[in-house]
Amino acid sequence: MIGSIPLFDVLLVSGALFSIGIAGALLRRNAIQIFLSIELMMNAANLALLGYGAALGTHQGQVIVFFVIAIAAAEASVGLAIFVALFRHTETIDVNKINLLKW
Amino acid sequence: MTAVDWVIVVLRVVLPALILPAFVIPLVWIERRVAAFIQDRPGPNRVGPFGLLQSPADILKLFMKEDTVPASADKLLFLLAPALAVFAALSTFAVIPYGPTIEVAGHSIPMIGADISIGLLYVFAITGLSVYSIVLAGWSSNDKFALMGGIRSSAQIISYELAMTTAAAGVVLAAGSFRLTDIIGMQQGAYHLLPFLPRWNVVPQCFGFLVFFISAFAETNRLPFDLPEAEAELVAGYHTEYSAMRFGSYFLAEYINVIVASAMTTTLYFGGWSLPGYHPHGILGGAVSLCVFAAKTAFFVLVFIWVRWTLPRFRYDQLMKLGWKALLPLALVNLLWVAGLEMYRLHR
Amino acid sequence: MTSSLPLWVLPAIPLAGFAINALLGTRFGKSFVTAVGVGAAGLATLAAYSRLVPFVAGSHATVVETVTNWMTVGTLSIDISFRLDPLSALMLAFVTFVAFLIHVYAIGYMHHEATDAGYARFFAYLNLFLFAMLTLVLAESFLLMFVGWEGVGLCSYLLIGYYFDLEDAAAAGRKAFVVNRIGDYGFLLGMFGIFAAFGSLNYTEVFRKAAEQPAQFGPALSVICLCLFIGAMGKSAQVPLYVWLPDAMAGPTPVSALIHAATMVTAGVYMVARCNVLFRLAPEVMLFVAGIGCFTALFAGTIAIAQNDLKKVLAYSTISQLGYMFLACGVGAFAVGMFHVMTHACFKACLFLGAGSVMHAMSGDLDVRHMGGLKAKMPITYWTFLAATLAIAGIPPFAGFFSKDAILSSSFEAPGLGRLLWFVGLFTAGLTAFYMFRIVSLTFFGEFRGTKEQAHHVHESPSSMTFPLVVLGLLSVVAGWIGLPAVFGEHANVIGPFLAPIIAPIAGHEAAHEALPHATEWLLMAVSVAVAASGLYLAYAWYAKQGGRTPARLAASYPGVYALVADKYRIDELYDVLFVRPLAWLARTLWKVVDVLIIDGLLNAAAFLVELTGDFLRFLQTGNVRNYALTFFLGLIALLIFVVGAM
Amino acid sequence: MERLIFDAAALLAILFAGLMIALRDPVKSVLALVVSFFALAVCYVLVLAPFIAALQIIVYAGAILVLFLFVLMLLNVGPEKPDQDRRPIQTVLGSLAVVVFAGMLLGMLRASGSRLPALPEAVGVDALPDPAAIARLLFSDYLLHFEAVSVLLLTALVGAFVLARGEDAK
Repeated sequence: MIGSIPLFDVLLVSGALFSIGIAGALLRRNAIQIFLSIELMMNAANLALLGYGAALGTHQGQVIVFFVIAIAAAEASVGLAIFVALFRHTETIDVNKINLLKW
Repeated sequence: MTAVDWVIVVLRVVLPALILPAFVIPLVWIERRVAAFIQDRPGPNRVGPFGLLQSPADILKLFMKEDTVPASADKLLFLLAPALAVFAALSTFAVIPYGPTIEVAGHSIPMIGADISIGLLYVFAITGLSVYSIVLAGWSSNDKFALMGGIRSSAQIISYELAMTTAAAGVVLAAGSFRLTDIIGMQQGAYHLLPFLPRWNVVPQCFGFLVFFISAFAETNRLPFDLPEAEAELVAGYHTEYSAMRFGSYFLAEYINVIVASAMTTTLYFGGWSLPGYHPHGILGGAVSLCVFAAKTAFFVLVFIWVRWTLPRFRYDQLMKLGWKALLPLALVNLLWVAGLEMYRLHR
Repeated sequence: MTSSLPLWVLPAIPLAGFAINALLGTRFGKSFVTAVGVGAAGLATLAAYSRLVPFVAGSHATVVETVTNWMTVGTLSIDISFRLDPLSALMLAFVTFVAFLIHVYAIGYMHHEATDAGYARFFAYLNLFLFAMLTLVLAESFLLMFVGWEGVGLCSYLLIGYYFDLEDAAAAGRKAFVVNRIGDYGFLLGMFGIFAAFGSLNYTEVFRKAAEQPAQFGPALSVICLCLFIGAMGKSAQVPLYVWLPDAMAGPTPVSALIHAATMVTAGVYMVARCNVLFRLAPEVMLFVAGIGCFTALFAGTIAIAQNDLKKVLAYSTISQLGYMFLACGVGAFAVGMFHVMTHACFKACLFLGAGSVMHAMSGDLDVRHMGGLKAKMPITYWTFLAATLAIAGIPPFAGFFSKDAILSSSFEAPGLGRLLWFVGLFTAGLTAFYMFRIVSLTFFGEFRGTKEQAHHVHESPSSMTFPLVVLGLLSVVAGWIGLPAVFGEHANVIGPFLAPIIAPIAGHEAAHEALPHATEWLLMAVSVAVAASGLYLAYAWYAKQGGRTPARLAASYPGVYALVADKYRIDELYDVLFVRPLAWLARTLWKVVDVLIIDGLLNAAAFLVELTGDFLRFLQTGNVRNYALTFFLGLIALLIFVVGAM
Repeated sequence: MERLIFDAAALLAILFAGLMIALRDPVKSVLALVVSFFALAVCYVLVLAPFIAALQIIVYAGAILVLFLFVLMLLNVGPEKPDQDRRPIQTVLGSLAVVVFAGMLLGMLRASGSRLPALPEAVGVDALPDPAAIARLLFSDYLLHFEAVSVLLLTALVGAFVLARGEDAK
């Protein structure tokens, strides 16, 4: 049997995942891991959207998540291409070392 | 839910998972015999009658061999990868219907693991996961051949998944559902214009079928697309470092994948368990349907074997070219064609 | 209602001609340009007459044809609509005809134009002018008239500056444009006033309201009329806005004939006549109009006496004649004014074309002191020029006599200052005869005074130039016969009754008009003929017989007066000191102080401030993405706290 | 039982998400995220979004994260090494901010906990919602968005190609 989860639980999980994602994005130095953290944050948001959608009895939440996933795919492809290009130049993806664009 | 219901559910789900690996044993024997026949030699014929016991003997051997783990390998992942391969291969079968819903002693038993609304998507999702087992095997071995095999494999699977999904989208479009029972349901009967033809999807979507079937070869890493384990270039590809039953797991997974791919082809394009003009009833009907399904699947498994021992291996760039420049466009054309047919059907 | 040509076609034809010549003219050579340009003018003329003939033969009822709605803004709704009534019919008749003749004339005159591009440009402008003029004449609303009004101004500017590589011509074009702007400003203000007062810009509605309730608008009407008249002063070159017209002679002669003599400059008179209902309700403005007209006539006439440039003399004479027309309007004789507009168009166009013919023969030289004795070499030019001169001088039975006499007798009848105006007008008529015959004598009689090459070169003009001359010369003789004075019989005057409907009756302003006794009228005619004849004789005697000794002696004995008149009373210099220099000084000051010092200074100061701030703030840009992410997230938290706190 | 499955899956997701940010080796980080996403997909099914769950696995686990792995293997990026450039302010401030944020989220959730609606009644496995309803929404109300996303994907495709091709491959 499927369903009848309290929305509170769903949002709690979503919030926890989002916080973890933020922690990763702020504290990691590896660009790939920062990127992964951002993906995680998106998924946390997706979970919340799905939870609300189910609670409100509409499909709109799923539609939004559908778009989020599509956009995440586009973002990932371009982002990774950037990393590849960056790595070719600097031989590193440590964001602490990539700071050419400053004053 | 009564105890009987629970038993039925367990049987529905567990039986295929248990039987499927068992089928691999004769399958290996068949493959070797067929290969020998094609190459005009006897093949395994010493162990047991017609060499039938050759495969069990091999498996026994694999179980008893030393299980080595390379010193520089990533232990956890190295051990995890083959298990993942078998898991992915087995769990695909959960949504494939192998017979109609039959009525037995007041219980309605659908002959399918789980009839879910996103059946086809589930299959693709699990197939997608199988790429991890290969990539992980390649990476965790810490071996250049294994790594190259893994990378090749991930590129190949991602590329062909696209063509495969697009081809299958034609079926989804025609059926209006991801549910595999619906897809079989729409293939009952015959065409209005061509009453001698069963209403199988292969008729209007022969190109879609072609693309799907060819992509299935690539997805299962079978010849002529077995580049991830091309022995002339990469020793044994991603499973170079594996031995004993871990190697056997990949072996097992490959054959299960062949069966699953054949079953999927049957379901999507050849009406699954259904036989034109036959309406199954009761236990007998279920058994007949199951046999029909097994026969159709077996046919495609044989085609897999036949192709493997007939065609040479592609070069890597040829493989990519075929996937992106021939199959994907063909699948798109097929999709457009099906869309046109549906429009026609709706407006008639 | 027969399916006659819609009115909008009339301006559309030359517009199409303009478009074709402007876009394609340079590509297909002169013969193509000629065919399109002259063809468009000819077609427009034919189209105009196809409407005019049934109109004149018929009931003369006003026709208003609406093409489409132009704009609707609040209560202001303007249609693109055209109007055919006796007034616009009269204008239409001679505008199209004269324009066509001058197009024909221009074929020969512009033939030596060096480049195809210049030739095409010339004919394109001429067609554009015709379009604008027809729009002006046929418009049913003040706004549409303003479109034509500005259009003719633009074409005037473009054509005066046709030889734009000459400093003089370019400057003259600018001057014409700027001076006209002053007038146009007046017209615009007048238009605003009309909209404010009547809530509409359509003739029909405005004039109806004004005629029905004259008392309601009172002093506002005076202001409106004054503004409108300022517009007319600019366009029709009245004192003090006349200065551009003599300079405008820098343009090609057909342009001078068409735009600066026959048609455009009379637009002011047309407009005043069109608004006669409004003007008649503002008697003080009427007096002003008459005064300005009369003064301009005299003033320009005196200048003309001392000029040696053939076209300049004609230009001042045009200003002078325009003064006559305003005089007529000012004393309430709008029909007479329009009559003079028409006759003037014929003989002044003829004079200009004749001058162009002479100029053509003299290789571009226009100084009458270099001419003389051209009568024998250019017979057609001579005879037509003479006919037009007699017409402008007011010798019966030539066209100018009837219209000018009508103006003089109208002013004689007028109450108040009428007699004074009559006297000044009479004196000016004498002046006109004198200076016109002066140039005839200097040009055509006596010995040739130019160089050998010129003497050798002098020849009659080609037929494309002489044909319009002959036609206009004939018209200079007969055009006046449609407006014979009452003494020739009850129905001798055709033009007066024809134009009568446009002088709409005004409630409470019954025209208590008594015709002059026939004897008085005869007397007036005799006086004016005598004055004109004496002017003629004096000029002939002094310049043709004596060879200019007496005038030279007079000039020598009063050098100051002569120099003042010859220098056109130094009005240009006066304007320069009064307006141009202060304005230039103001502009330069604004540029140096306000623009460079204040505005640019503020801008630079702001930029410097930004740069300074940036110099400090840029250290926030560490180049480290993680810092940015942290900052962003801290901001998010702050926002969250703010939102939650608000809830 | 569904509560049990949800709690287990959620716990797994959170656990492996934490692992993802804790691991120094990016490859293992990606794998931890795969597990986390897989567990999340189970959660999606339990909040009645099986279609999205399948998408989650096909697109995220099956494509995006494979792409990550692929890039990592291609670049052969090793584990993160301890850095001399420690940047303590960034670390401390960041940790603090995360704690504050998580606390605020928790507070807000608890404050509105009683007013949150419950998800609809449980359904059987065979009666999961049909994705056709989503398709109908996508191709009617959200058609423009759908097309825009298509164009975005195409643009990303070209962009990724151009970026990754490098200068030498002209």
